[in-house]
Amino acid sequence: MTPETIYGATGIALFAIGLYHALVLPSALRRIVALNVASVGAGFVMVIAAWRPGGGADPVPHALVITGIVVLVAATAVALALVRALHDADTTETDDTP
Amino acid sequence: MPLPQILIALVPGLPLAMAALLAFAPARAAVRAVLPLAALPALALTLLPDSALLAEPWLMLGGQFGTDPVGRVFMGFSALIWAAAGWAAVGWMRGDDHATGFAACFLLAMAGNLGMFTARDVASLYALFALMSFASYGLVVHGRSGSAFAAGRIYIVFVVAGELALFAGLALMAANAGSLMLADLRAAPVSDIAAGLLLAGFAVKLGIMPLHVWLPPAHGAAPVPASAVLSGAMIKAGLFGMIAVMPFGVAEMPVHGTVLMAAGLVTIFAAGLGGVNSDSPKAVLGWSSVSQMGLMALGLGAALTVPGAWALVLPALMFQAAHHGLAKGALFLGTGAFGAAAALRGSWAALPLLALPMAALVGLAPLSGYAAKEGLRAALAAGPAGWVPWLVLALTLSGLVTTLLMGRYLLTLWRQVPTVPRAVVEGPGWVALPAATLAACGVLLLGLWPLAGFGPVPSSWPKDWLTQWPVAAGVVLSVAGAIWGHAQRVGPLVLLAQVMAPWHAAEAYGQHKVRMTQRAARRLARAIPAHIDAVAARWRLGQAAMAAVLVALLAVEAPALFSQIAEHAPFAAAGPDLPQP
Amino acid sequence: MIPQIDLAAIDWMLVPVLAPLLGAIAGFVLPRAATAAGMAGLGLSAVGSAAITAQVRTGAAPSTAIGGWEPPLGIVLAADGLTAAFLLLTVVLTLAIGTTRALTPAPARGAAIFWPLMLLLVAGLNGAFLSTDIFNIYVTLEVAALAAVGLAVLTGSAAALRAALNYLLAGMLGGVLILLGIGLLFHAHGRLDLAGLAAVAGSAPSDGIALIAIIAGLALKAALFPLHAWLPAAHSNAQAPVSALLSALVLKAPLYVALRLWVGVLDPATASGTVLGVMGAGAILWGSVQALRAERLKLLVAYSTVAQVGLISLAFGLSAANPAAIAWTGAVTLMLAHGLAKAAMFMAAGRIVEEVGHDRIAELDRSPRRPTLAQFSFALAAISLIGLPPTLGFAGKWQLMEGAVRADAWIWLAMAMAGTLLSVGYLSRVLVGFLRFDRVRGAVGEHQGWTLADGPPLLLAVTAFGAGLFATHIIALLAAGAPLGQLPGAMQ
Amino acid sequence: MSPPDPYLLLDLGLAATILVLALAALRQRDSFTMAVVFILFGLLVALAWVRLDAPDVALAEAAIGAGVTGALLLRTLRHVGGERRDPAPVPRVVAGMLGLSVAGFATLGGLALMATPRHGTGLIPAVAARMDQSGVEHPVTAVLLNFRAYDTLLEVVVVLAAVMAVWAIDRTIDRAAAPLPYLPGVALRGPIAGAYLRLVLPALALIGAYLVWIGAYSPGGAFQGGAVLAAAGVLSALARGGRWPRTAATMPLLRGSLVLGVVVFTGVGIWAAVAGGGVLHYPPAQAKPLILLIEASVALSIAATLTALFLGHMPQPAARIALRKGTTNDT
Repeated sequence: MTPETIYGATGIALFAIGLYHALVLPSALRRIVALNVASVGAGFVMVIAAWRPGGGADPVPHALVITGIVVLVAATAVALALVRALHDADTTETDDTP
Repeated sequence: MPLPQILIALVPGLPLAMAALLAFAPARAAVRAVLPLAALPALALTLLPDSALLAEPWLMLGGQFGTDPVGRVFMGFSALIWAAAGWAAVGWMRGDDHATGFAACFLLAMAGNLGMFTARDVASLYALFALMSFASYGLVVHGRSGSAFAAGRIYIVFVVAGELALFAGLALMAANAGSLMLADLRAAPVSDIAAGLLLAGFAVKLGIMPLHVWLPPAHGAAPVPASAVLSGAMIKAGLFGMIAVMPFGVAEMPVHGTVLMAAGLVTIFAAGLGGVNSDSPKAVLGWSSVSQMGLMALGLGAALTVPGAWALVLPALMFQAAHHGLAKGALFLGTGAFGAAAALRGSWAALPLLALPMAALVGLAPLSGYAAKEGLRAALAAGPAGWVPWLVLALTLSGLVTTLLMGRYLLTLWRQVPTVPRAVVEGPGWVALPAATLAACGVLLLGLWPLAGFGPVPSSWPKDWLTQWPVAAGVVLSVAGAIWGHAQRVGPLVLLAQVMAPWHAAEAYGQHKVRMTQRAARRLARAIPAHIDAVAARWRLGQAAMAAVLVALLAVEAPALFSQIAEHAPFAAAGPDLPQP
Repeated sequence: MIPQIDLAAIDWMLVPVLAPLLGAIAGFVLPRAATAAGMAGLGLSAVGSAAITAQVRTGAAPSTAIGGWEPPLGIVLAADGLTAAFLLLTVVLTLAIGTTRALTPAPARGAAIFWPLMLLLVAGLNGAFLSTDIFNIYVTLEVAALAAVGLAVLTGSAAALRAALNYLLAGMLGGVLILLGIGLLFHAHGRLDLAGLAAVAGSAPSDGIALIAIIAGLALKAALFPLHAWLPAAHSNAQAPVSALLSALVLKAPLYVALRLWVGVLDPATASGTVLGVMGAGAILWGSVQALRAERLKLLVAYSTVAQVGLISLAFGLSAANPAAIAWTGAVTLMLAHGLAKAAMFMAAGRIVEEVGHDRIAELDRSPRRPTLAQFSFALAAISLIGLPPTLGFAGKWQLMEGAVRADAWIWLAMAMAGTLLSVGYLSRVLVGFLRFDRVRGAVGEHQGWTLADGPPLLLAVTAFGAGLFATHIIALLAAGAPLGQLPGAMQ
Repeated sequence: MSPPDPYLLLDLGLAATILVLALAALRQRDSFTMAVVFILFGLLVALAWVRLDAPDVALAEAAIGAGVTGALLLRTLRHVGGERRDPAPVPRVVAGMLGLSVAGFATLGGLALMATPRHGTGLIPAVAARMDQSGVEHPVTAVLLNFRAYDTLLEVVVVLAAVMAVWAIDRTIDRAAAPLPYLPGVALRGPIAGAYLRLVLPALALIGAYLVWIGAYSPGGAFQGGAVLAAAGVLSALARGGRWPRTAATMPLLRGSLVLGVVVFTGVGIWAAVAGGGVLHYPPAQAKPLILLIEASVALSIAATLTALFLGHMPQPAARIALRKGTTNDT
């Protein structure tokens, strides 16, 4: 057993946990969190792809993971803004605004 | 570009250009006034002896156009009918609110019909054929009445089904032949499915039973000039299509041939029954067209069964097509003339105009119809041995059927005078003159036929006048039927009611059943998707689908995956690592 | 002294990406000049796309290693006939949609933000079409996805917000799946360039899982049945030009990427094609049935997109039956035809809603107002969608059929036929309403409501209708210079 | 065989904790706890990545994946006051099916990953061979800003697209009736908060700038530094009750700082093309200053965009805000 197998399995497991919960959880907010978890799982796969036992990791996958993190935070921000806007829209709908 | 090629481009090009001009309001009146001129390039091309080739590799899938003797014969009589009908349409549509729409559909259908005779490749043939079929929908529903829309609905259903069959059949043949050229298609072996699809697709246009359902209502509903081209020119396009793509005279397809001959036999007589039961003069003419197309089916079927007979059958069929087109076109236009004459209180005045094409249709010697039948009789004699007596008998009896139909036509004409627009009542020449021209061309056909290059005219002078017996019998039967029917109407109504009661009961029961079935089908069609929708929402189609897709992809990929995993032995050591820098 | 500029030596490859990007920034910083900046960006990117197409047509295979770094380390942009075709489609559609937007009086909400978002969308799509690096493709797809979500909410209704949230979540899920696939591919092969991956893909055990993840992700982004649940609401609740963009263009990017991976990179013999084909067949049936039931015009058009995406993905099923025989050019031609026709339909539908005041199909024939030009555009586009000759849809269907026949794939052929028949059915529901006048209350105003904004949809519809006449040119373009291998089954 | 790793137990424990935290975050009933557990999860993942020799990624995950995402989550929870659940949950059968298929996918995926030998060299030699031409000493920065600079440019574009999308969403809300966009109740006001801010803001700015600068030599860089700067931006915005500065004059300046990174990045790229090298092909001699210029401007933009994403609404001229606060149902 090596760190590679441990964290490789962790990555795949995180991805599966995230994927499952992104599909079944009842609230949009939690689905967004679940997608973030799944994306961390994918990040693990790339990080172990870069890892070398003796040190001197491959910098390219690291750059890819950083890009992936930034892309996902952007998408998350938009999704959360939609959640807030929907909340506001529903609140105004229940009020007696014309 | 030499003249023939310019003409080839103009055959569909001129009508299309004129149709496009209709989009500009100032040009509309002018274009509508010169409607018949659109058929002139085709007429001119008929007279040019050489087959010219116009290749347009940029067009669709590589279009090629040219003329050959067969195409020129079809183009000749079709262009004549289009020109005459266009002439009539100029008068007929004066003051009509939807005249521009009619002219546009008329020109588009003309472009498709005349253009397809020059097509040398599958895509062009199919495209032009489809253009003709779909544009004709506008002609059928021109009246905007309930019955016109009903006829249009049936028409469009059959057209779409036919087009699908054709599309599939043509794609199959083209793939088999490895080429899009019609000449290669005819030479290549053809699969049974492809042949079946093609025959069915073109038979829809020909109106061979049981694919005839759309034809009588459509021909009955369309305005007179449109009926003339529908019945005179356009249904022949189905015949041309079969000749153009099927390997007649090369391949032997006994099954298809037998089916065609059987369908033809049924068509000839069943269409007669349908026509005799029909109440509108134009629908009766439509039924008569169906019956006559049964003859075509006999010839085509015989040639499919015995390829050697094709050399005789082809000219006979073309002659029959030309003769029928001219005569039927004249009769439809004559129907309009009859209406005009009746409105002017002189129904009898139109009879001489109708007499000539009627006589030609029933096969009275020495007119073109007799010659056509003799030619077909000689050709059928070369057909499959077991079938020949039946074919010849059917051919002979078809004269009787046609005569009866013509009698029924006159009767309904008298009872139900067709309504014509004011413009035609004021100027009956608008329909009478084109009708007379077509009738005269029918007579001239006998003289002009040798020029087509398919041998001499079949004998038009009977050796034995007794061969005319079906016509005589038909006349007698028609007159007797008319008298008897009249007597029935004024006579013992109770008896009639009793005789007819089971029929009426059966009919009412059938109608009720059909209505119930339709309603149930409609309810089901609405309920089932709604139910599925509800279930899908309850079971979260979106989420469940992800599982389904994952499972399906996993199931497909699993065998390879497992074998690869086994090969690499799980928990294998990592690949060669990079030495420390 | 005028500096000498050698036009042929200009590297055009990044122009279709950077020009809309700069246009978006200019429009964002100066909201008052958003329209001008937007049209300028689109125009410049059109010039770049045209130049690339010209290079492809001459047989050159233009490619640029960005920053001078060659693969496997660097990112290479390359163009072949397939790329050029999609660049041109983007140019035609965005120019038409942009012109419509510029010609119509600005709507109350989101007028200024429309342009930067649309231009970012264009930059993302062009980037995806040009890229040959799988991770770079992922990033470009995300740019397009976020911009598309921003556009989809511009109507401001709660329904649009809800639809946009579902759209975004589906897109994020698809993106995460693709990211996992990329990670697995890099882990096994240590590279990201498509050409390099093509040589080694399929040799490692994890490639199968990577393939599944990437295909599932792309299918989700392309709304392939049964993963289409987000599409109808998102497309039907957006503003008309946005619906046109989403349906005609944005969906094509994942399909394009799938095609690239399928033909060039992954093993096309894999039986996964059957799964995609079955999904396509399901899409045709389900989308058509829903379109037959839809009560709103825009919803009908949106469901027809589901069905048409299914028709396109039937090609994957065909490739499973006989990979050598399938005519991919047919599938690509269908994608182009659908893009043109669907954009025209959505914009025409938008005009109809504007004039008639509602889009209930059952009551369209009661309206005394008849926006004739928009109806005409809709009808022409419908004819192309059905695939009657001589439209581009016909040319595509014909080639697809030929591929099906050569592959002896009778079931798929029958499915495509059924799709055609069903499309006649649901489109005729609308077209018949245009032709009927007997239920109108009051006088019919046939020629009301012609505006300049009717022009672009009409132009698109006429293009979709008439482009079939020049199908040989399109097929020749698709067969031109191919860095990732020529599309198999291309007809010469 | 390599000798047994002394850290193996730590690895196992860390992996197990990460999985438990992920599950706990997703299945936690209370929304606020969920957000906190998620942030904790992100920090532990960062720890694991440090263990896997990926300090840059760990820094990015801690600052952005845990920090920014967590802040966004908390800010959203504050706004909506708890989660809204779908009225009908996914049926158990469907959830079970999904669980089985995802589990199957994960099992096969895990097996396949174990069975696949990692690619021997990856791109390590390719990067090492070109480091001397890259202009920086740190390989990850060299990849991000030189070898794959195009990816990074598009990544900055993604963040910009997110701001535009968020503003488009903000435009759709009818503010006359909706709750005010800012965050009442978390305002950092009063003398103590003021003194705290005066102390913290410069420190944060300094740390951010240092992270950007150090990126050229060792872990750190534009994104991590930008995230720290964003923290400063958010704090100063909270001091105003979660609003943009009121002066309308900030509008063009603000938009300018949002796009600065893309503009400078693209500008340098095009300049390189005009100078003859090709797009984003820096001349080796000027590579280092150019990369630093890009990093600085990207960091500023990232800080501005992340702040904008956190605030989630467009800056409005002061007059309009005052009007809105005064009368709720005007016009």
